[in-house]
Amino acid sequence: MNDVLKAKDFQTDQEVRWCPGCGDYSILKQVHTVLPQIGLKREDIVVISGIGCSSRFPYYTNTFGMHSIHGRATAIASGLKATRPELSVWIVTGDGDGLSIGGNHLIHLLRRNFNVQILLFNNEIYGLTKGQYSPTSPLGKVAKSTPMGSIDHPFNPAALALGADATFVARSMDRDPAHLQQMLLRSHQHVGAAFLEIYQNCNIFNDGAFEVFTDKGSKLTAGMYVQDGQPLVFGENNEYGIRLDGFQPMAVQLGEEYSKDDLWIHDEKNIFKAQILTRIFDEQSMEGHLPRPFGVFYAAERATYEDMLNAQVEQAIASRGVGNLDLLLRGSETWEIEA
Amino acid sequence: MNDVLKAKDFQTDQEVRWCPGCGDYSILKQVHTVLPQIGLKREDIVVISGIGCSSRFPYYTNTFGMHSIHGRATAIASGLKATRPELSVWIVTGDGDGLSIGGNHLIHLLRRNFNVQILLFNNEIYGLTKGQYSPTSPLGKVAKSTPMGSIDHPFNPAALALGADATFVARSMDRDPAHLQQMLLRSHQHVGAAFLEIYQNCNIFNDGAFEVFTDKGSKLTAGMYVQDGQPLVFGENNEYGIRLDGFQPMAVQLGEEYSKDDLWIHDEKNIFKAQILTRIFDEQSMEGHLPRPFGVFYAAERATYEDMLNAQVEQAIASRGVGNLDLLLRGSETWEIEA
Amino acid sequence: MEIKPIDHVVIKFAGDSGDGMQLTGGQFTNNTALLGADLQTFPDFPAEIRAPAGTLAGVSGFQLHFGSHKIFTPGDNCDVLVAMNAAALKVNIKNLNPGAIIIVNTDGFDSKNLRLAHYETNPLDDHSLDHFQVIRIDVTKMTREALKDLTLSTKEKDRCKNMFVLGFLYYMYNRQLDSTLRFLEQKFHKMPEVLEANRISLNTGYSFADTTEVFTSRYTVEPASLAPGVYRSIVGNEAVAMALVAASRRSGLPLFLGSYPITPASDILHYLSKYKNFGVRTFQAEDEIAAISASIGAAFGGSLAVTTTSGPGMALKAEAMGLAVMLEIPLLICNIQRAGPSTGLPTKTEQADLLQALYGRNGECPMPVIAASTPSDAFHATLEAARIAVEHMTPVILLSDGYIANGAEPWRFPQEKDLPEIHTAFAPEQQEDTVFHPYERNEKLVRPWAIPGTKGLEHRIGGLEKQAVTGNISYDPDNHEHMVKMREARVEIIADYIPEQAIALGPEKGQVLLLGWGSTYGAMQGATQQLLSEGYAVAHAHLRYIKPFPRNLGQLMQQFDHVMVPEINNGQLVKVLRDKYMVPAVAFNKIKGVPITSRELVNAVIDLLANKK
Amino acid sequence: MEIKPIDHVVIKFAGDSGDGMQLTGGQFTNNTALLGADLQTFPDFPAEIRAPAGTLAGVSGFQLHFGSHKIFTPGDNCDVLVAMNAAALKVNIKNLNPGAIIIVNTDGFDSKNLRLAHYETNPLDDHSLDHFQVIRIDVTKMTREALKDLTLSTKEKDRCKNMFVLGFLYYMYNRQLDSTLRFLEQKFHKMPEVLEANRISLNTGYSFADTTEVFTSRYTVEPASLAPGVYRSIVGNEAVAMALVAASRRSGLPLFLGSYPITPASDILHYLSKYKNFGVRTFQAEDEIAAISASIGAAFGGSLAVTTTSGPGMALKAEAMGLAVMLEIPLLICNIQRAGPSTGLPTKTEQADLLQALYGRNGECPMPVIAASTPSDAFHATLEAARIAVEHMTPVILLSDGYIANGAEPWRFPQEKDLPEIHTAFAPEQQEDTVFHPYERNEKLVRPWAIPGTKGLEHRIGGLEKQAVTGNISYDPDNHEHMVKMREARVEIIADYIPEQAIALGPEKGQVLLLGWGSTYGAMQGATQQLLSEGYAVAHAHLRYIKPFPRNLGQLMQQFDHVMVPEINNGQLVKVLRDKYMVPAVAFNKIKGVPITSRELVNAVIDLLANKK
Ligand SMILES: Cc1ncc(C[n+]2csc(CCOP(=O)(O)OP(=O)(O)O)c2C)c(N)n1
Ligand SMILES: Cc1ncc(C[n+]2csc(CCOP(=O)(O)OP(=O)(O)O)c2C)c(N)n1
Ligand code: SF4
Ligand code: SF4
Ligand SMILES: [Mg+2]
Ligand SMILES: [Mg+2]
Repeated sequence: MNDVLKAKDFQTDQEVRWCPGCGDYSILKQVHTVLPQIGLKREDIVVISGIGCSSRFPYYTNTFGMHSIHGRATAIASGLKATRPELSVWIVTGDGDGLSIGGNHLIHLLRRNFNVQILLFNNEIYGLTKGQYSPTSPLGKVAKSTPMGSIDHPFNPAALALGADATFVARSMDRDPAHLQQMLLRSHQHVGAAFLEIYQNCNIFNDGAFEVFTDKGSKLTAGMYVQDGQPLVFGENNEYGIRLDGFQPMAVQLGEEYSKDDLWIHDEKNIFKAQILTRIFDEQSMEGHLPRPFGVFYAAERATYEDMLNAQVEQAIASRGVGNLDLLLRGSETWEIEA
Repeated sequence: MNDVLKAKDFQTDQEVRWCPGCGDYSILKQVHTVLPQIGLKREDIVVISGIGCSSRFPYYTNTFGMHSIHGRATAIASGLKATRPELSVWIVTGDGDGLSIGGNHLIHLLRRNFNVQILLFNNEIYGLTKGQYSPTSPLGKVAKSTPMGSIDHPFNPAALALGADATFVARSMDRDPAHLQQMLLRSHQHVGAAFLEIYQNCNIFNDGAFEVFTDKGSKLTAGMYVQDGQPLVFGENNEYGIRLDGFQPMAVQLGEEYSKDDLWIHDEKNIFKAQILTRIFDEQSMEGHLPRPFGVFYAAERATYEDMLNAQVEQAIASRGVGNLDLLLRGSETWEIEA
Repeated sequence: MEIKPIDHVVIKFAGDSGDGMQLTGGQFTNNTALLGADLQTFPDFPAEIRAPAGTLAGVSGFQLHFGSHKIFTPGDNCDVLVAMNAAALKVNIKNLNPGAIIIVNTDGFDSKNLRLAHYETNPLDDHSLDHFQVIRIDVTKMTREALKDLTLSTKEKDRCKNMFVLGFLYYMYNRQLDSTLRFLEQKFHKMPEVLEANRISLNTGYSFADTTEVFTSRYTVEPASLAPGVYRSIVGNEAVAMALVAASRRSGLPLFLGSYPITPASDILHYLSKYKNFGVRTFQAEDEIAAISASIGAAFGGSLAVTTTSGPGMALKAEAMGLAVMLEIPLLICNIQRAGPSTGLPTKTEQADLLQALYGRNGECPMPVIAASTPSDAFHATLEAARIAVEHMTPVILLSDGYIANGAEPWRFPQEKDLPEIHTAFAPEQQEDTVFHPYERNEKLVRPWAIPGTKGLEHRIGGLEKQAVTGNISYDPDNHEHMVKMREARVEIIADYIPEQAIALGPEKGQVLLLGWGSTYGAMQGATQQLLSEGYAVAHAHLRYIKPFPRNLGQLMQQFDHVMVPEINNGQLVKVLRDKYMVPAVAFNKIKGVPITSRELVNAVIDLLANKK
Repeated sequence: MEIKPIDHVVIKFAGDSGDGMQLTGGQFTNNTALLGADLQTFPDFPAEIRAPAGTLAGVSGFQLHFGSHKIFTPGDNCDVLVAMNAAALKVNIKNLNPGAIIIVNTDGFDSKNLRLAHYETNPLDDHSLDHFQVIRIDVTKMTREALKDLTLSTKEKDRCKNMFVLGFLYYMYNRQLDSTLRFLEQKFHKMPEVLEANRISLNTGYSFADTTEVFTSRYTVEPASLAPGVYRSIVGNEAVAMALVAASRRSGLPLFLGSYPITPASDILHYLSKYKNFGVRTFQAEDEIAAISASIGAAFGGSLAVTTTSGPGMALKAEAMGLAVMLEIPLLICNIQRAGPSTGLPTKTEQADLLQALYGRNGECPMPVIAASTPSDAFHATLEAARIAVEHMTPVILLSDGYIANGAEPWRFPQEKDLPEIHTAFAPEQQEDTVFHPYERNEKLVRPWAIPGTKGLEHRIGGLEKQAVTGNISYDPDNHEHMVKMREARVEIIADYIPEQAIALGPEKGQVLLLGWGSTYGAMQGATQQLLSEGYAVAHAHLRYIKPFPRNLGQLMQQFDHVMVPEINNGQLVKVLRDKYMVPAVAFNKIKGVPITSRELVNAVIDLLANKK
């Protein structure tokens, strides 16, 4: 019976071929843990990926899957979801796959709001092609193709997604299984396109890119977990918080001067606040930087593309009847040649 | 002498082949008016376009020009600007060319911040291919390929540009020559990628799409011209204004309850405010909708790609000397075979 | 007045984009079809949406060829030209037969019009038209006069000029006005005054022709001996769209179209977007890559998936087409060719994407290629392409072109029940403990179509090389060679499931075989007919299947002393034939964005035989 | 101990990805080169970045072929295999010559390793290796033992295993250690203990070989009679990168590379990004379309513009390549081919993009195609491709492949002053009142390169069909045909500016001409040499110019009874030859992602002659 599916039921017989220590393993594990919880049958789930280390994901997940071509997973998923809305479609992509070559399909999928989950494994590097910088690599990044440091201002993926009118934008990371599971579930629950950026460590070509957010010592001050309806707090004992000075978010110490009541209360439904929240994106080396937020930044309701598409089909049938091919072939004007 | 160039010096001998009444004529005229004012020689200006009605622009402008392929003008301009930073590069694109097929190159150009001008002629339709809806067409738009109305949630181009970390975002329209000229000048003055969306009437396939903003009767209440450092006011006699209620922009009547001092003061440098401003994007048919803003929404300084690229080249030469080809060919290890 | 029966005639309606020539031509065509004449039409749009009035670039034309025998093409040159202005005359004069009738609207020859058409002197006055029969009418003036009692604006009245001309031609060709009156009633039933104006103009044109003295005789064309049955007029793009719906019905698969607009393919998207009550889902993607990718997704999900485009868009789809080849899923890629390279001449026709279709992908990436040859054949070719895609689990390329897409001909349309069935079978559910092998093949070398949602068939596929049978990734060298050859064999075996190549016209053996594909069909038929009548042993064979070729093709060519391959390109099919069959086939090429004419072919064949003697 | 001179030997170093086999092979190669032997190498990377240790997928290999005569390939089969673990043995055993020496690290054959390599029984014990000479060494243990006094971690010590093996081989082949000691010093001068560990391991391996009794003799290879001069080792991708810099220097044009990473082309981007002090500007674009588009922009601006990619990326560039053809601007498109179709086998080699290069674009879209045949030839071919691009104002496709890209050979590198000059001339300034005609042509049919910033040359070009001379948009049918033929003629005329096709080896007339292109060069040379020595009248000709072909190619083929075309694809060049010259050339194809071997070719030729008799 399906209701007793376990994480291991989602494993395949294929050898997992990521580098030992790669953050992809943890993400795979959390997805395998979450899939049984969403209560769907294996055959009703489809994982579609592009090309990249991350994009090998489908081979390791015992559902339907397609390891497609570089950057096009989003477009392929759109066609599948448009025609098979009842399937649960998960897109797995990388920062190169999803934001470099596949950037356009991503933003178009977001505005169209297909009801899919987009897991963007952001390791700030091209893993599979052995270490070129990516559209999320920080300025100055020394990588294979940038021996003097990258000069490309990086994308802020969450801000870009909001700019493209995404209805759900969240961020998590490989090294926080519980949070990641929660975010995966939330992504699945969202009706519409769920954009989930997952920080993922590439220990071969970009080791430690997110160390400040995952390292025990620094994670609680470098990062900040946001929750709907709750004030923005961070620090080992939640001793700091974020306050808005006008529109400017500022870190404050709780205690004498400020209390939780002075803090910014997170509101997932507020696009204006979400736009500011995603802009808390300081270089971690910067003096006085703000903590990087994790969690659901924005979640809004909007009709999905496939629902509207299918409604039009139904409406057309309702108003004009199921198409009659003979009438169509006949057209509006005919004449007869007699024998 | 070049300092006496006139608008007509920028006309070419080619017959202009837009439909009579097309908004493209006015934009062409304003560009021809502005070009002499920027004080550059004709040969130092390059206009690069993609494909679409709007993209015929280069043929009508007596500078260097390239009418390229669909969606790629931004990418072509990037290569030109990277190698010839001294040229003034103007990109002309449409809502289909720039936001549909060319969306990815556009957002990447914006984040990289090449010092170019992007004039996006938004007519909310595919003109050249005779009337399909575009990524900016409103939901429900009945067009050639959407007989039952479009189901694609449209892009908000200014919001998308900000999401892509554009350094300059502005909006103008074909029917307001003075404003358009001013925006063209500002776009040119901006050092970095200037994204200028221009509402343009396609009188053949989408006539009147922006009528409320251009029609004498409605323009001053449906639209709002923003200016740096000034309060947001609108109405025939500037009798209304925009106030921020928390993060929520609201229209108010000036007079008894509110004065100009209560209003939102526009600040081009504030990304948070700009993000809200670009979100004032209500359907004009909506009850109580806010006026559509025009003007410069955001203008920030950030190093341009070409400057950083050329700095690296210079630095490499400074630190390693001009490359010695013989040494390069020789490599690090050689051996000799004696005669 | 005498009524002269004529065998066939080519009429060109030409005027400014705003003059309504497409509508006029269409009405005259319908009227002709109802008489039972055979016909072919071809519209000739300006590249610009609305070029400024009066310019050469703004001329819009509609050519009609009809007759009492089989008509193969819209006609090489014209017997009658309607020229609404000077530019229309200028553009078309070089395609007139000697002695042709030119009906001119004299109002379109004022000094401004002459200047815009780059005429130095007025051709109506300078004797340059002396070899033609010129009928001058001030259509504008007469229309305005006829409508003077109506309250419409002058602009609105002027829009009725075309009806005046149509009435005039109806008289000339001894026609009834009913079909057009019915059409006007339908079109303008909500605008009674406009309806009235059009009616009056039509009648005025007719009566004017009757009372004026320009004619010595009227003309009539006998019905052609077409096969009995009910006919309609069909343009190629509509035929493709309907065939896709038919394929969906005959296969039981829902139709999905992922497309990005591009001339001259866009109309297929437009038609299909109207067929939602047939369960058709159209998706206007952000570009061609997304369009084909979405179609791949839909095909994976079990739809009859299609993507439509033209040359430049086809180029963009190349990488994804490779994925479809690896995935071995059914997918139809329709390329409505236009003149290239690059943006080229987007509104003109060409057949220059054949080699792209065959070879334009990385690696060894074979795919069946099917070509439509006429507007009505586009229906059958498309249906066949869909059949092959589904029954052989393969992406298939359908080639049409601008000439077929916009050209029209009478069509004895089929009935649903007479259309071939397309056999579809999704792989059935499986027990959890059985291992499913997505790349196990049947006797056709076809793998199962295992769609998501089917229990026990969970599997993962992709663009990496796959192990035979299991479909798992494989880097094994021998397996790779096996799979490369298997993909080729999969396509080649289709030759067992298609008809042998037939001779369309002419003997089975002889001097010259005209071997072609695509929209040269009509010209080749015409030329062959003429050459046969002149005693040459010439035959015409036309390929619907270009990959794989029919099994007997090599043999068939060997029955002729010469093989000539006419193409609207610089020689593409001919390359493939020469390579594959080592036959010294010769090319006949015309690369002018316009169709090859029968006359050109007749001359080419006569030259060939003269030189070879 | 006796020192046996040997003629040539093939050694394969194989181990886990982490075992440092590439470095070991590279060191042995350098050492061999310094002795003056000729050699060829080929690395064989796993497809995964770091497949789990011990797995078959994780095996990394480096093959070296060296000898005292001219060496053409990295060797068909191996004489010596170093297998650091069971998987390395499993993967390579089928490519060993009978009686080959296998040096195994016994520690790599524990039960876990055996399981991961899918061995049921231990091949070291089950007599399956009885036909080989197996030398068993517990390298891990001996290395650890030798380093026991150092404070490094075990992991760090284990990393020195490869030096132990290298020392062992140095002894076996009677070598000096100096070159590697120098290398270690350079590499680890900041980590003295690591340096020490490596030194000790190297020496220990050497002494162990000296003291152990496994050898009956040591081997030595005499220097090959290579042309005198200074040599270096060169891999194909570096050769391409350096040639681009050289072309930039010899043309006086700044180099611009627009590229998107893709295996096996990425290294060219990596190399060039390091050459900034040569004024090289590299741009890692968002995708392949942006990469070529940026290059088009740079070319328009007057740079020597290049884009590099592999098959799938090439497919994506097709549309923009068409634009470049229309614009008639210099542009170099380098396709480092890999095994397809689709994603295929990204780390394996293939020559299957030739037809894509020739025909993979919409419309009639001709472009010169140049092919590199060896790592060092990649330098000269690239320089020549750049020359043609600039001097003929045309996009040019350069084809290389994974085998050339990563393979190495000794190279008597040229000096800058001896390289050909590339003649560049930008159109000069013009008076404002003179009309500039961007499509006026010189005797080479070449239009002027008129770059922005030049007074009086303002002009507009694009992808629409252009009027001859003026470059204005033209819809004229005759002009279109003229321009289509002109674009073809522009490419064909290049045949006047390239050398005639020469025979690389063998007689000018004979039984069989082996005609090839690309990376089959070495195998073809080797096969021809052997066949000649066996008395066959066989010759080898290798094409650098595939579009246009050299003028004398047809004639040259006619001097032979048979033409055989070996290709690592399903038959592509052979198609073009058969079509163009009507020669019944036969194909020899291998599509296994690996090179063709000399032996296979020898057999194929002998078979051909036997069957034809
Ligand atoms: C069309 C095409 N271009 C380029 C490549 C090469 N390529 C494969 S994956 C990749 C980028 C991988 O980066 P990312 O998406 O961040 O994935 P990661 O490996 O880091 O998980 C590239 C450039 C390709 N396979 N196809
Ligand atoms: C690769 C490619 N795909 C499609 C087309 C067809 N096409 C030309 S312009 C255009 C869209 C035009 O819309 P827009 O950019 O909004 O320009 P407008 O005509 O409205 O000014 C399309 C789809 C093309 N020329 N090339
Ligand atoms: S290269 Fe990086 S991202 Fe790829 S598998 Fe290895 S560690 Fe993971
Ligand atoms: S179709 Fe529309 S956008 Fe194009 S030229 Fe005509 S009016 Fe302008
Ligand atoms: Mg990545
Ligand atoms: Mg538009």
